[in-house]
Amino acid sequence: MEILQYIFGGIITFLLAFVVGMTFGGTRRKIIARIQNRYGPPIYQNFIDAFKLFSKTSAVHHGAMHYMGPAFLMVSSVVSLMFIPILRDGGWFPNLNFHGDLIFLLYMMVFGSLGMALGAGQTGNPNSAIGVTRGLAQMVGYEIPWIMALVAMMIQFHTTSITGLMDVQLQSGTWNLFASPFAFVAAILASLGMFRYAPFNIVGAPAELASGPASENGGKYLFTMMSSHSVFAFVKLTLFADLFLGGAGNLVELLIKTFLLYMIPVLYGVVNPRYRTEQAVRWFWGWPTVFGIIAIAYAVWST
Amino acid sequence: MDKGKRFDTIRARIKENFVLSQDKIYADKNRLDISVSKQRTPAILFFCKEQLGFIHLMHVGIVDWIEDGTLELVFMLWSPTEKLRVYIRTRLNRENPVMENMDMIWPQLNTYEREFKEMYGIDFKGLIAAEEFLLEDWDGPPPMLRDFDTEAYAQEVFHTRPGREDAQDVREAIIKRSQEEIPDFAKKYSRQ
Amino acid sequence: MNVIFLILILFLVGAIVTAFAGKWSSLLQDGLFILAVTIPAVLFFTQVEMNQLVGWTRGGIHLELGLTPFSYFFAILVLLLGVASAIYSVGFMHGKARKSYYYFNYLLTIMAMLGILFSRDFISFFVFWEIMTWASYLMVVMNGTRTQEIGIKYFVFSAIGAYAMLMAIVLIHAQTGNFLIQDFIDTYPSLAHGRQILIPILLLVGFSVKAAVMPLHVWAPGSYAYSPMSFTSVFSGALSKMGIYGMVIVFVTLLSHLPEGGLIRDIIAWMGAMTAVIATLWAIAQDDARKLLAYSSVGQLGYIVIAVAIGTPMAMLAGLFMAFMHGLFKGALFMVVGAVEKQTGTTDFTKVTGLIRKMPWTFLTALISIIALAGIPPLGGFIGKWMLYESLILSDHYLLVIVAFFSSTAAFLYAYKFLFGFFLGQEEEEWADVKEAPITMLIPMLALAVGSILLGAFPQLILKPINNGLISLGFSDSYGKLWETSTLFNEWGDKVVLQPIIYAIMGVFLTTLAFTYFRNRKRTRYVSTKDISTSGEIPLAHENLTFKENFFQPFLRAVEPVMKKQIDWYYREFGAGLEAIFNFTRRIYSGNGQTYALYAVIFLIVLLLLNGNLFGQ
Amino acid sequence: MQNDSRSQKIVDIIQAYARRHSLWILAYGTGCGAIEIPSTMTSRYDAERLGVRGAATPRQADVLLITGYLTVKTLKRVIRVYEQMQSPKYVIGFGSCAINGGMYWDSYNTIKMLDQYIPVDVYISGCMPRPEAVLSGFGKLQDLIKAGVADGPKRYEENFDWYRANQKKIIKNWNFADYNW
Repeated sequence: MEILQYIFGGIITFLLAFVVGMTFGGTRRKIIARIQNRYGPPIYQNFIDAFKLFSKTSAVHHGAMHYMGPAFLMVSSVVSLMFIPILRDGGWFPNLNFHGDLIFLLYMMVFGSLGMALGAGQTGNPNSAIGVTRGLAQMVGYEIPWIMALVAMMIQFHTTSITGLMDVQLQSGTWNLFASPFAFVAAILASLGMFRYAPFNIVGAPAELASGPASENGGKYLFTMMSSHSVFAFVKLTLFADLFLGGAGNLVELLIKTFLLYMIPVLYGVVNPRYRTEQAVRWFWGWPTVFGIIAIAYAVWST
Repeated sequence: MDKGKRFDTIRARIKENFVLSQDKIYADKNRLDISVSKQRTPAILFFCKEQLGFIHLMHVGIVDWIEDGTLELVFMLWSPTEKLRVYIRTRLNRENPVMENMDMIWPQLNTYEREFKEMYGIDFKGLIAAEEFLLEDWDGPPPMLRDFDTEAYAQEVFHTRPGREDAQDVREAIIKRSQEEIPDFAKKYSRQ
Repeated sequence: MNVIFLILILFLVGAIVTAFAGKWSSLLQDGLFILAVTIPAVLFFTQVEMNQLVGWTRGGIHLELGLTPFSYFFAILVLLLGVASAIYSVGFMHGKARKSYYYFNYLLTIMAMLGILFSRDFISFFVFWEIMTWASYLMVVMNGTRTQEIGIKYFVFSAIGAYAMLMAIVLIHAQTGNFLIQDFIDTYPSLAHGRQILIPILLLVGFSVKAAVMPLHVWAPGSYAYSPMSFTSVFSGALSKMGIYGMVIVFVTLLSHLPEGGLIRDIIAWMGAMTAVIATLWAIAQDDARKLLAYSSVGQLGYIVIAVAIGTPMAMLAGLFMAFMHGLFKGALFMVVGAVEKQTGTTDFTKVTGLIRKMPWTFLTALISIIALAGIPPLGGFIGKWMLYESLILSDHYLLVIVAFFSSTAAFLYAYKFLFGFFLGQEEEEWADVKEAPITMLIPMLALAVGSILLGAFPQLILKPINNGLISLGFSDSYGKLWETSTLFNEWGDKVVLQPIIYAIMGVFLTTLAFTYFRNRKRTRYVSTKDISTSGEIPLAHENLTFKENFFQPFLRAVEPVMKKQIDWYYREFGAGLEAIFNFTRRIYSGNGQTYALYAVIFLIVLLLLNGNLFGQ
Repeated sequence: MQNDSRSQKIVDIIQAYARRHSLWILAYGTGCGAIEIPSTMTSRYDAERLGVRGAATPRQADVLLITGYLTVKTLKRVIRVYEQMQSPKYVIGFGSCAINGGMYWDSYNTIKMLDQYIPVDVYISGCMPRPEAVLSGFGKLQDLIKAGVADGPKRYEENFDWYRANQKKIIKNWNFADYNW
């Protein structure tokens, strides 16, 4: 029975993540349009796009890995989702492993990129491979400040689990945003790279690379990738809310917090052009890493 | 030095070495026109480039003299030191246009030669280039020759959408509407 | 006769018989070769008893052989890889020259490694160590390519290690009066402080050479890359672990008694970390699969060194677990390279492309092993990485975590390059007729890959022997506490339960795969890799658009400052500097009487000037 | 496409809605009409509010925009791109050149009737059509999708031999793989 409960809860969580991620994506398109002095598509435009992609009636494949690439991506998103406490007290959204471990999560979150990279490689499109090399390089860039922020939190609060960090915030009554501000800054700067919006949209780079790894994928593959990206956006936002903003007691609180967090990469992105790959990598090894080091020093000093 | 004099010395130097069928100086247009046989063309191009300093190949023109039965190639050279131009004209037999490959003198001649080969059917002996350049999938006659009827070809090969038969000449329609006469110089372009 | 002797003698006899059997029949030779590895392996797992010592005394020197739980763990790795690679070798060496030479050296190497693990005294340890070095040296130069450069490098560094070790053994004998390892460990705490520091350092130098720790790693990339691939899987997978074996013993039994032990450990851990980073970056820059894996081996050994140098129980478990995993996946990966080399004749990424449809099983092996290498859950590689990070954080090595994590993330780059280089990308006409590798090569490869999956789900299979070994070295028992239910724990009480994760991953993966596969199944058509959206352009048959040259150029540009000079450069400069000094000294002895007279005068003047200081009051 | 069962009908309605409000265009910009696309997409006319959005590659696109004249050489690429697109897919011919050859009516190398070679759903007349006309063209396409008559791939499939014969008539050197359905 417990298994059934988990599966049912997992499906509900997935649907929530899907809907929220898609809506946020649509909001982003609307915001970008308004900043560019356009009317913009409706907020639900992403649902229409997704359903259209789903209802495409034909597809091509280049071999077995072409099927597996989107599947790997989905694994990464969904399993990460299962590991993150959505609300402070479970409720309708149970976790597979309520002691979600941050290091496990780190690896789970990069798993998708690598799997998708394999799928993109099989298509034989040179643009895909170029996009993949850029994406992996950028990943090495932003993982450094990100792991620094996480290590700082682990040192400061003596736990490596997300729920542990949430409990710490609940007990002390302050958000980690204030308890370890430098870690928050480093993590947020790293998140700019994680979201891959401008100026770090070097992977897709529509005008240069014809959407990079996705260039041979249409219809059902693109639908899978799009849903997975939406879920993943929700995962990242919820993770940030859990780590730094004390998690959420109910859905409204969660939506407000995640939306505010989401605005940081979005608004940073709309006013920026695109970096070159090595510029992006070095950007992450500049100030974000400095903040990461300060965060670790602060954590060591404060314990 | 006077421009005319400089042209004279250049012409004299060319004449020392080559037999020219025709030569003329257009000092006002800043150019020297010489005509040579096609056998001498590579040599004179080389001479102009190496000895006279006309190191820049500006353009290669081609004229289809259908009335004379010849194709005329015009090599336009420029000397950046003298600031003068030399046009070297040579005529090929239109029925069987054959010439030596000359892209070792200027590498960019290769591009011109490929184009002439496709568009005018000139056979450059020893030209090394890919089969197709501008025209892909073409097996008709060289389309830029004047005796190639492009309209008839288009009618034959491509589907024509019905409804264009009564298409009017825009110029005539406008004139008819505004009750004017077609000027004489324009009449030869008219469809009627 | 004792079974330990029997095993060693079987190997030796097997080596000689196999080498000569080639004269009669190639098939007989292959059969004998496999038997010569498997029979001792079976004997080892069925007959050898733990902690049973056999020894004899000749000329006042007492020698002992025996098996401890700790060496038992390494013996599992050696024999597993040894048998797998032996079966693979039969396929790999089929139709190649100098088969007898190869088989002979292969068996000698395995024997020497087992001998090292059996040795309970320093003399036999050293003798087996040298046999191992020599046999592997002969393998390195076997191909005859770049023998001078590669072979001499390996030889010189092995010699440095061996001399250091020999010196330590002489010192030990001077202290204890015999060569028994256990005696030395017992008397170590009562030694003079200078000796207490000197002996472990000399031993560590000897072991670091084999474990390819940073300043001593120069030999490794070349030697791994240029020996036959079937041997390299043992070379990199098992032989390099002999260095780890020795290091762990030194760390645990000797350095833990020293007040300065922590410092030495930290230095070695940082050396390991630098090895991991630099070797990973160099691996990314390689265009040859063999060299890529060779650098990657050095880098992975770097993690293991970090872990064993930190030396908390969890780090030790992590290091040894990673050592085992590294044997499995790197062995399989070198086998993959060997298979590709055998079927296509080259290992250059820029030449070979699009083999996935030609060699699907080889690709599957490579995929699983690469996922394990990258440390991605749910495969075994992740468990080692998880324990490494947790133990580093718990033992306050914060910067080491960052460095280790950096090189682990950068490892994705070469991991992807490896898979993409051989198997993905556009198919090339030249490789249209490539066939899958023969079955004798596939089975060991796939077996090792299955091992990687198995250890991801049931790490206790190998954590239990590791734990037993560590207990025998004097660690407290952490097995019962930590590993009973496939749950990863740390001391703060955070945990990862492995099996539900695996089910979840498999469930989501299969669901999504089924969706992408069955949705519009009938209207999904296969198109070749030439049929891609390249602005409507049609690549002709001879045009291959696969992106291979300067693969990670943007990343390498970003890390350019670190990679300007290889370590080789420092050694070369050091050599050049020495030469200059020698040149200068040679000039002093000019052979001219007047010059010598001048020296004498200068000496006297200096003497007079310093008179007051030297001989004065 | 239309099925008897009631639930299928609802799905069809939603599908048609999604398809007509999410048109990802692949602008094949060889002709002069390509310059009208940016002004259609950007602030002044903002086609994105109708769900029209640029796609990077044929695999992702729904609408193929042929912006102007097609020579034999570019037609070859257009056919290839069209066949690489995933159905349901639509084609918009753009400007008088695509309709009847326009000013290239007597050129030896320019096709005059696009719909002889690939199925075209909507033509937008003009030389060049202004962005308003382009938007109205998209509106027309949306109407056609709603009415269920924008079935280019189906027509292409049914009359495949006829289309192929026409294509092969002018593309002599046929060197790409035959379409397999």
